[in-house]
Amino acid sequence: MKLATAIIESAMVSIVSVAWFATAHAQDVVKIGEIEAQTGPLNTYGWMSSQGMRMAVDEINKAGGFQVGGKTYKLDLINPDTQGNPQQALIQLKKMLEEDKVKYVFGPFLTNIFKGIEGYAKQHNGQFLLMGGATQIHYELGKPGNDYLMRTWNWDAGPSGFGTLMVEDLRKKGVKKVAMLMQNDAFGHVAADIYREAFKNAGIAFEENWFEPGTKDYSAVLAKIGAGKPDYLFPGYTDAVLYDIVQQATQLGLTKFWLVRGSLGPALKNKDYIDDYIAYIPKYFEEAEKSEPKVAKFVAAYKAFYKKDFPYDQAPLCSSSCYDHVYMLVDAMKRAGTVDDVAKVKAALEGFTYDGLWKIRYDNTGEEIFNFDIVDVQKGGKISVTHEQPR
Amino acid sequence: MLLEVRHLTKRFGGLTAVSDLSFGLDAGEIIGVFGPNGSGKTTLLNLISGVYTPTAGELVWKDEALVGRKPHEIAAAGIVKTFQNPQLFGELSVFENVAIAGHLRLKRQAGWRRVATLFPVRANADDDLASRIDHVLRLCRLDAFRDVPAASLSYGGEKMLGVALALMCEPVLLLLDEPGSGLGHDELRNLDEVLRDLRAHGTTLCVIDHRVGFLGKLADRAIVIHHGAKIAEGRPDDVLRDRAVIEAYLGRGDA
Amino acid sequence: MLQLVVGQLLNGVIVGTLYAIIALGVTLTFGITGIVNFALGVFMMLGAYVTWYLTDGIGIAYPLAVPLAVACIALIGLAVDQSLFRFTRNNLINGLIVSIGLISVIVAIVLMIWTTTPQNMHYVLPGVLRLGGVVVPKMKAVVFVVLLLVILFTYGALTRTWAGRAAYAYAQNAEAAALMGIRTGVLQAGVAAYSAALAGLGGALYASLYSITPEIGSSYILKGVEAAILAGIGSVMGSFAGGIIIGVAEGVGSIFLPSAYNDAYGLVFLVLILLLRPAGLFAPR
Amino acid sequence: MKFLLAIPLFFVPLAVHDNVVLTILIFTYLVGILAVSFNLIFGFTGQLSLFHAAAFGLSAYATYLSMVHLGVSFWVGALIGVLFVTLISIAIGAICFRFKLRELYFAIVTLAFSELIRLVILNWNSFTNGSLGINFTLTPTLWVPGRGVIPVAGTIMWYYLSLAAVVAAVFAYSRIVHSWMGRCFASIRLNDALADTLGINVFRYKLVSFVAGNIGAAVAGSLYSFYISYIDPNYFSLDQSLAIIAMALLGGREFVAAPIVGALVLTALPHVINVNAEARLLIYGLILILTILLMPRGIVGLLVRRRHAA
Repeated sequence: MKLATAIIESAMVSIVSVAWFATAHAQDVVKIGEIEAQTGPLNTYGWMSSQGMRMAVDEINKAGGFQVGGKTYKLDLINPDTQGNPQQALIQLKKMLEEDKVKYVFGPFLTNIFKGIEGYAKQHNGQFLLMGGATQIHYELGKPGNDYLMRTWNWDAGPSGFGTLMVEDLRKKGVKKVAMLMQNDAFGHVAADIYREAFKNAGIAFEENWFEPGTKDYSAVLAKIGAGKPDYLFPGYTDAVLYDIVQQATQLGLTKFWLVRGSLGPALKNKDYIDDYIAYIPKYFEEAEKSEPKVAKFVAAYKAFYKKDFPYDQAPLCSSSCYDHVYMLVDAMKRAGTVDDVAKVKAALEGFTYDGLWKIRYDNTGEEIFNFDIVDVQKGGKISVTHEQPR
Repeated sequence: MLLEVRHLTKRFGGLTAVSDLSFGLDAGEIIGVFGPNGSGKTTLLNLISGVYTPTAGELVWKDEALVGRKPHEIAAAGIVKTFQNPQLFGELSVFENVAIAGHLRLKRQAGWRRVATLFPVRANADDDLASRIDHVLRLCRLDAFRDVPAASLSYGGEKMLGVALALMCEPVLLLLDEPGSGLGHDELRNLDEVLRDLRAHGTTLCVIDHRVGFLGKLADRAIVIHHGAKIAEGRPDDVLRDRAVIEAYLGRGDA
Repeated sequence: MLQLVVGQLLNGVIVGTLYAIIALGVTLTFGITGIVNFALGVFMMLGAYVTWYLTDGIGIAYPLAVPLAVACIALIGLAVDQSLFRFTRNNLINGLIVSIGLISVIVAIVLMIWTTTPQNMHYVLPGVLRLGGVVVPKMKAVVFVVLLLVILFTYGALTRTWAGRAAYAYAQNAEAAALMGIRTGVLQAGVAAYSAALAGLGGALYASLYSITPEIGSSYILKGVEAAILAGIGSVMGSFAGGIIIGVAEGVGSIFLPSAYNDAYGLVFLVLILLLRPAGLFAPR
Repeated sequence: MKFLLAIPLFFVPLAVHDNVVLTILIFTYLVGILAVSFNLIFGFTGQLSLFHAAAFGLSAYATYLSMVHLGVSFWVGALIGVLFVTLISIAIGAICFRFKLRELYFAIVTLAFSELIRLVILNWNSFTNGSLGINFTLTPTLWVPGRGVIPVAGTIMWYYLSLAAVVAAVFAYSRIVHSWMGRCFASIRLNDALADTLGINVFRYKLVSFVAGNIGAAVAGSLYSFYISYIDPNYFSLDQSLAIIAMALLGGREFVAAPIVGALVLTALPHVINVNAEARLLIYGLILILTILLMPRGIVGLLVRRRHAA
């Protein structure tokens, strides 16, 4: 019987939510969509992103909306859950573009989702903007017919790439050998391609190891790596695996880590066992909260909005800066003086540096460049932060 | 000689179910194999129909060796057996049960051409199937139950369906495993008639049963096995008077 | 090189016992209720979450939290068995589907409560043992010993106690056992609860070794089922050995072969065994 | 004639101009083929195969890769994909059935094989581009009366292509199921020992059913991958196989076309009900459980009285 009640409840929920949509359509709204996986094994990015977006949308609407061309607009966020499934994402995007007439879509972070919707999205080039973090987007930017595409994450490689800066930093430390232990998935391979190159240029020996997503016990492959005596271990790339890798690595005597995705959580939990843990952290919230009022305000707002503590160990994911993106988009609409001429809005987005939690700007290909931190955790938990502001 | 059983032996671990058994079957006759429970009758049928492979000895069917062939190959060769406690496709109707059993018939008729019947262009090769099935059902007095689920038949009905399934395979030699057991008086007479009909149609029958009476009337020739070995063979009446047989049934000292 | 292999043999055995505890549950439920309960994986996941919640959330000491979690999971297993699996007895396919449905229900509930953010329990027993050149984390050693004891206990209980013999008898021949006066319903419910408890224990111990996410159930149930079948479903010590075989295959395998194929080694084993000995490795010929 | 039921579907695009609805229908038809073909093995022959997702994915890869490396057209590529899957299925089916693997064992071994295939595809980076998957640059072409040979693009063309495919599949499978072959399948499902003594070659017809089912999956795979125009190893994931089982069950096991209903429900549900992801997952699970416990004959089974599969 409890099953039956559960069904009825969920049915009611659905009715309610449908009703909510209906009301939202009443006044002048700018609809922004989000295509992200909020459940499933690789949902962390998508889930955190939509958290930031919900907050921003809520704040802006509570503040009475925003003015463009003497008209007041509110935001209407449509963020279905792709569950990491291209088929659903494709249908959801069609719904957004054709039924809800959304012009500004954030996401996706997952490569397979982007690939799944790319063909359809291309057909609507010029009619909307797709602003996602997926690494594969980088390779599509600036190509003819891809004006709809923008990438919302620092790119690893290239002169202003944070990866290049971090590898350089390692070279200065006199590191000779780095062993990578990567998820055998889409981003894992992108990372391998990028950093294989980067380390070669820096003259640092680079060794690749792969594991199946979902692995929990790494001691076998770690033991194998340890036998090769690398200076640093380069593990990838989500906290779901980093905690296990770092713990098990330290047990086997691998105590130096260097990573380009993921959080400080693993380092802090194992602070007595590691020697060195260098991480690319788009923003080191623990410190920024004290030094930057904006950040303090954001953290407080998050706690109030979600009635729970701020997920510091997930901070890098917040820092996909989806919160800023919403404000930046609104700002760009104001500057462009239009809410529906996407070409103008895109030009506006690329035309200024938004100064929010981050200093965010887009390069002429439509790829984001924002300031970030390199955080170095030493044995015992002593933390030193280097602020980087790529040009 | 239709089927020749030569020195057939089957052991399960230590137990010898059939030991050095030899006899022959002629076309058109009804052979009764009987013996007390556990005397190896059912094992014998399973050996002939290929369910078991013999430990030793050989089976010659129309001058070809049977041993090593799979049950469905032996069935295709014309030897079909029924089960002691009836096996059927419970959730299908009686008609559909028999229809499935029509497989061999279709195979013989159409051969590989039956594949063509899958394509719309060709009419079904088994268009006379229905009439054939109804014929078999009538023969087995099941026509009244044509469309009821097989599972809902009476025990006697199920056994009859078992026979009907075997008949539909158009066997040359029909092996019946205790067809009479558990049947009421009318069902028994009914079965008796059916089997006589069959012989009239030229089917060779090998019936095993522990019911001497029933078999005695039916069989042309009787073979008695005890502990898997043949202890008597001949006309049923003579065999039934045989001392060894009486001992086998009633135990020593009573005669 | 040698110590690398020895180390991985050891580690494989330890990791294998975690598979084995699930395999044991699979074997027992299959023997008594005639279904393969894939939900045992999520029971393990629940066990891990509950333990983590009791220790880091409420602040109960780990040694105390484990039995609590196990009991809690056993109850859930019992409730589920009575409300769902009671209706799919001896129907492998239906039982399979129901357990799959149950998986997504439970995962959904866990997501609602704890989200997908990986949870990490504080270290119960940090540090490692060094046996020559071979390194074994202390906690892993403890986990191994506990699981080993539980498996041996189960084996003993099944062979020496009345309930155990009843279970065996039932697995051999249901009608006969029923005639012997074994109360089928109670037996099945009991075994369902016990298997859930085993999975819960697996989870409770897991929590002390690895990070906890809602997905962990699926990978462990697959390994568990593999192990159970590998050994010949129905055999207690067999499922233990099966788990260890897969664990070692993965551990040692990934030294010599690319670790990306880690999951394949167990499978290859499984297929070969099933083809060469369809009844399973330890089943009597 | 039950096929008349399909005719209205051909007029849907004239009545419905909603791209989203049509897209949902396209996916319904494409996975519908998958579910229908699976049900030949599962519902009609009684073998729970977990190889179906693998057959689906294999043919998707084979089709595209043969187009790229052999320079053939989509239709030839699809044919190659189907042939490739046929060969693999014969090999795997022969192994499983020769060794008389039943129920759970068959399920697990088929699962094992599809996992192994997934791992090979995943790690053979040079050929399959590994986990990054392949972005299709080629599209199928079709001869359309009056317009000549044109690439298949846009919702309408895909709608008719997928509808035609699913109708063809249903037609083919019902020919099989309602023939002597279907009777053999039923006999294996219900009592294969008896089937054996009635002269039915159990091994052969298990194999036929397995291969015929996987061929359907192969066709679905080629079309599906080209509609999404992207493939990656996730096509092989266990979840895929489980979703297929759910569709077959939900629709109904004893009718050829019934699984399509299940496909429709499970494809449309996430887009009809607008609850958060967790609740959706919950509902998905409840559907599986309730179907088994409350309507084991599936949705269609509720509507139509039992007809015997023979």
